[in-house]
Amino acid sequence: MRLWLKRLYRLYFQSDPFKAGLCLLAALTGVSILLGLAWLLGKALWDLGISAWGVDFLRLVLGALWVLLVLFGNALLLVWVERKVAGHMQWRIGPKEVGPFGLLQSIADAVKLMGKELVSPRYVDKPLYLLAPFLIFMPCVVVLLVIPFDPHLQIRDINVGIVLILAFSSLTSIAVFMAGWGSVNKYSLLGGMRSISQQIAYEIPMVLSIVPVVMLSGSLSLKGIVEAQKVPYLLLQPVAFFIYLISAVAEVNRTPFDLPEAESELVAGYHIEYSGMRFAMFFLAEYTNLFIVSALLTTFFLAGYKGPWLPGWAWFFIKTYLVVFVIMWFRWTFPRVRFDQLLNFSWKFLIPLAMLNLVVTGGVLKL
Amino acid sequence: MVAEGLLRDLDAIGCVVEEVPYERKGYWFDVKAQKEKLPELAGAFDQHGYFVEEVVCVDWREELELLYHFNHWDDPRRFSVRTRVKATDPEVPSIWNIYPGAGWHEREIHEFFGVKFKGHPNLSYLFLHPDIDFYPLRKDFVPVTEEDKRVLLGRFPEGDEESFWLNMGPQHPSTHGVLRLLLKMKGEFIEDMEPVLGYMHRMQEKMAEERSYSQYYPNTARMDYVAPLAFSLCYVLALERCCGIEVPERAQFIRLIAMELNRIASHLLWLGTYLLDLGAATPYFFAFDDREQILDILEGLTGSRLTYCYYRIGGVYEDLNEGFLEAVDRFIQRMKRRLKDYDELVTGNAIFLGRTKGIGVIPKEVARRYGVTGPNLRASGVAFDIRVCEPYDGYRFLKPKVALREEGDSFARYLVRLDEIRASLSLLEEAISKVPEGPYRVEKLPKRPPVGDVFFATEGARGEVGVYIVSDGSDKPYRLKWRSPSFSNFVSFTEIGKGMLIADAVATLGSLDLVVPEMDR
Amino acid sequence: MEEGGLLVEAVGPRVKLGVLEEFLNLARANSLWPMTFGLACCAIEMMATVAARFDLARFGAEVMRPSPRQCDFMIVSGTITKKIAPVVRTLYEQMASPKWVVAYGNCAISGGPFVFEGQYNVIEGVDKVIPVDVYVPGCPPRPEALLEALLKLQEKLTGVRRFPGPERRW
Amino acid sequence: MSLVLRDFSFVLIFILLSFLLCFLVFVVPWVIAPRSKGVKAQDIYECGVDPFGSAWVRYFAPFYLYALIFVAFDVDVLYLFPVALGYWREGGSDRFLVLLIFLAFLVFPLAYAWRKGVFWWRP
Repeated sequence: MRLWLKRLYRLYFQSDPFKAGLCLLAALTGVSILLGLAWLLGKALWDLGISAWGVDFLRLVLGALWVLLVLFGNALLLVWVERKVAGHMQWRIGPKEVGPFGLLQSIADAVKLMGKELVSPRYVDKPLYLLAPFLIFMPCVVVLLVIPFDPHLQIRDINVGIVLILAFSSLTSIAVFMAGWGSVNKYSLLGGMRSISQQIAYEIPMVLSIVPVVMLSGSLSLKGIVEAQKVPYLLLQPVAFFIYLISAVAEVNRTPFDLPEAESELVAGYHIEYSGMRFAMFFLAEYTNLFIVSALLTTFFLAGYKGPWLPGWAWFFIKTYLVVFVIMWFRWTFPRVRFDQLLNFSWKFLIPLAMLNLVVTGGVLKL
Repeated sequence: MVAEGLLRDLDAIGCVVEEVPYERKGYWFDVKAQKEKLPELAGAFDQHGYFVEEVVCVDWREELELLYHFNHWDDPRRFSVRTRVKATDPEVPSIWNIYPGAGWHEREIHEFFGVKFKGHPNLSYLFLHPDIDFYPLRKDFVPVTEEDKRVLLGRFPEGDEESFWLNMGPQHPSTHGVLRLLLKMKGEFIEDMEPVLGYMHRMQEKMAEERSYSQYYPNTARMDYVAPLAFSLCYVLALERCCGIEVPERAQFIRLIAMELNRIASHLLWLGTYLLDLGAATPYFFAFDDREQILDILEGLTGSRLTYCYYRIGGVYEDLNEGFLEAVDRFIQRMKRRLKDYDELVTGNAIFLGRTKGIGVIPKEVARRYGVTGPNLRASGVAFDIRVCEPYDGYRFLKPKVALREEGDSFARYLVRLDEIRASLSLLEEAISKVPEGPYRVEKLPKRPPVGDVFFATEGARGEVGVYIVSDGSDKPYRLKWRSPSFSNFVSFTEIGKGMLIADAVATLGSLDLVVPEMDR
Repeated sequence: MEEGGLLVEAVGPRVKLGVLEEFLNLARANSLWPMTFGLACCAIEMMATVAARFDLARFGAEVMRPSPRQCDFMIVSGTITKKIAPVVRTLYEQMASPKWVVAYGNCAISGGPFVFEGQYNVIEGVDKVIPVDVYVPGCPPRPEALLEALLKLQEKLTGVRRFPGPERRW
Repeated sequence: MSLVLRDFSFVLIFILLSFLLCFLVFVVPWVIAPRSKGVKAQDIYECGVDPFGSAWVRYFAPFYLYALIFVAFDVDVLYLFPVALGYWREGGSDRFLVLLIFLAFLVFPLAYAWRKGVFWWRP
């Protein structure tokens, strides 16, 4: 163990990109071999003809593993990508010294946060304060359940997938508000208030921009929507696409809509009193939500996993991370909007526009 | 001219007005008045459109002398109004209801000298820590009386049912240092505010009295550390004016070049941090990268990156180094290209416009009453620039173009600063082509300045930097008072900031370009 | 632990394993998040260190957290006056441990150029208020000095220096 | 057991899973993280100074107005899904009328709120 640590030291400090690359490659190979074995096992069991319950159980176990992989893998990757993207947009390099190309940076962050004290201030409302990180994390896990990563890689194709996603993702705003209110801090209170108004304001245009998609595809299941897309709906519904994109950025609280945590106004907003892993949960949820809204955008408008030559999941991830990159690009380019501008932009512009779009779509389809 | 009309009025009030040599004193008229006549006098100045530059108190042991410096935008001939009060029971009528800006200076004087201003609504602690139980700038040890302590501890903020008090600062990302604002919030709106300064009060004025003129000099750079050369220049020029030293032309040009470079660096830093306040991170990195180019040039010239100690009484420390002028020229060409980038990235951005246009408007009248100067004033449509109104040093040979906007909002302040960068660039271009040959400093300097007082004002990156020095003929200043532009600019925010959204307050506060240690001194 | 007459308590973890601690320290060293807290002149150099030319991000330390709960070390970048001292102390106490302090600049070390006979407002050194881990002299120190301070802090944590020091230069 | 129940048993299990995971993640720092004590360590953070009064205050009205119109809206918007589901393939052009009626229900509260000045912020 000590020896292994010594090796890790050397890897960190006398960073040898080649060796580290080899290590990474080995790790990736290991993971893919494991996944392949699991798939083989599943296939064998399927061939043996196990009962539907057995299949479901297997699905559940593998699904849980997959969700964990996506959750943590994505967060670790996105933290690194964001810092790198930000760095390169700002004429600097970004994380570089920790591991090859700074790849181990997010792992170092995660481990560090693990070993950080959990401060719970004296006057907080304990139940709300403690429950908020749980609640913010929960929707992320559940929503991943219905996302079709590949024709064969969807944990459960629930036939009301969209409704499920909408229901659970609005839980985020409740969690944020709980955090803001429970912290008994004025800044976090302002953050929580902002968050809840913002999320409800942008949920409506979001829903209204999905309705045309449902109209076109005639399905509420995400897989059904992807299957129904002969051409990406981006071409048929460009307005809905942009409304969804804007609302998505607002839903995940990112610049230019990062008002609940607006650093220069509210210091850190709703998570101001959270430290260590509790704060990390908000962080994790932010990046997972970023992934989820991008994945949904891909599913609804960019034909999900469909694409030539490459396998489905590859297309899915390429498209999703492209959207993620665009959202990051927004973040490092735009200033923050003001709060009343943000709300009024939704109520006075996006919602009427979405309605108009809906009417036009309905009219074109029927008349 | 305005001054003549005023002089007639002053005669009518019954004050003794004496015309003094501007070249030696830094002001034109010396007005002696009884303290009872102060409000009437201030009213006369107000009628003629004067603004208060600063209020100074000098302790003459038996008596305290209060000095009000008035100046006019269109007729920049400075009036110095003096009144004397007994040191044992110093009480003067306050002029805060005529000049609210002066009211803030009065608060400062009350804390440091114990002068009571009759009729002032709030004389509580602004700069000092409550533990300091004497008046620090008095020559003798004078403890704070019980009664005065009560006044100083003053008001304790109380919220009502609808509103709450929120501390913004001292540790807050957008107060740029350790400024503290107590905001009375009603939801997202600011109902009232109570600033608390003095977290960076570093006793600059007390220190000046303890150290000799040259020992104190390096600390001038540590006040406004973003554009330190303005303060250094002001100090140096004030002493030169006092001693009547004529500086070689080459030194004047070198000073001008360094000063303008520093001004650009300061505006760039402001640009970066302002956009950061508005939530855009990237311009910060761009602006800092350009600023580094300037720092490289200035480092070659002065030897340090930030707190320069380059100007000397009677010239500069070192002659221009090799390749300096070429480097400046390269920088000018580069910066011209970069300004286009900023225009593309920031100026046309719809969100940026939405955040700044029409936000934090400083009307001319408010600017006058609070003594706002610098780019903030020029954004309100007043072409008042010390470099042009009272040309000093190299600015006697080269006139900068005054950037001017009428709107007075945050966006106008942004545009004025960008225009000032442009103006400075063209000024630099002209200057580097005209640097004359010759000595870069005076060889023989007088040992100590003569008895008397002197005022000098320069145009810093934030506004009018002024220094008032009273010399008693020794090697230490008897009294030294800084006029800090940030302080006057900031106090105007206490008026325009009321009723704002907190986000607008951040946008306005950022656009005022405050440097806290300069306010606190 | 008694520090400069002021009580600062640090309690170790409930379970402490040597290897685990080393591993954690390794991670901590590589993800030191500073607090957004500028005091005076040195804060400008601190900002310059984060900016493009010096790029603190290379060591994973560019995540400036304004809330003390979420950051790992505090850069005291300026003079400590009587008025700001309790604030600095409160912020330090409110940081989640493990936490470190870098005294950046002469003012934070000893009061710097603002100490003179009869001074009434400057506290001569931040270590009279909170414990300090790394001192960086200079008025103001250059950005490179802050990078060096970061490396020193890492060295303090891991016992290994990232770059060869002057004695090991090849 | 019906398909719906089986679907949602997945959801339930995932919820439990997420809670478990969160819990685990919070236990680890409790065990291995050092702790600090101080006079003000447990106090509410407000820029490093003592806060005035509690943060639980009566908050100002515009936020609640937004919340109210949202309630009016959200329920209605969700009913759009059934309308949209079979919109294209089934039924005649009278479906368009249904859609319009639904949207009218949405437009009225918005127009009313707009007219009443809910979207106009003032102190």
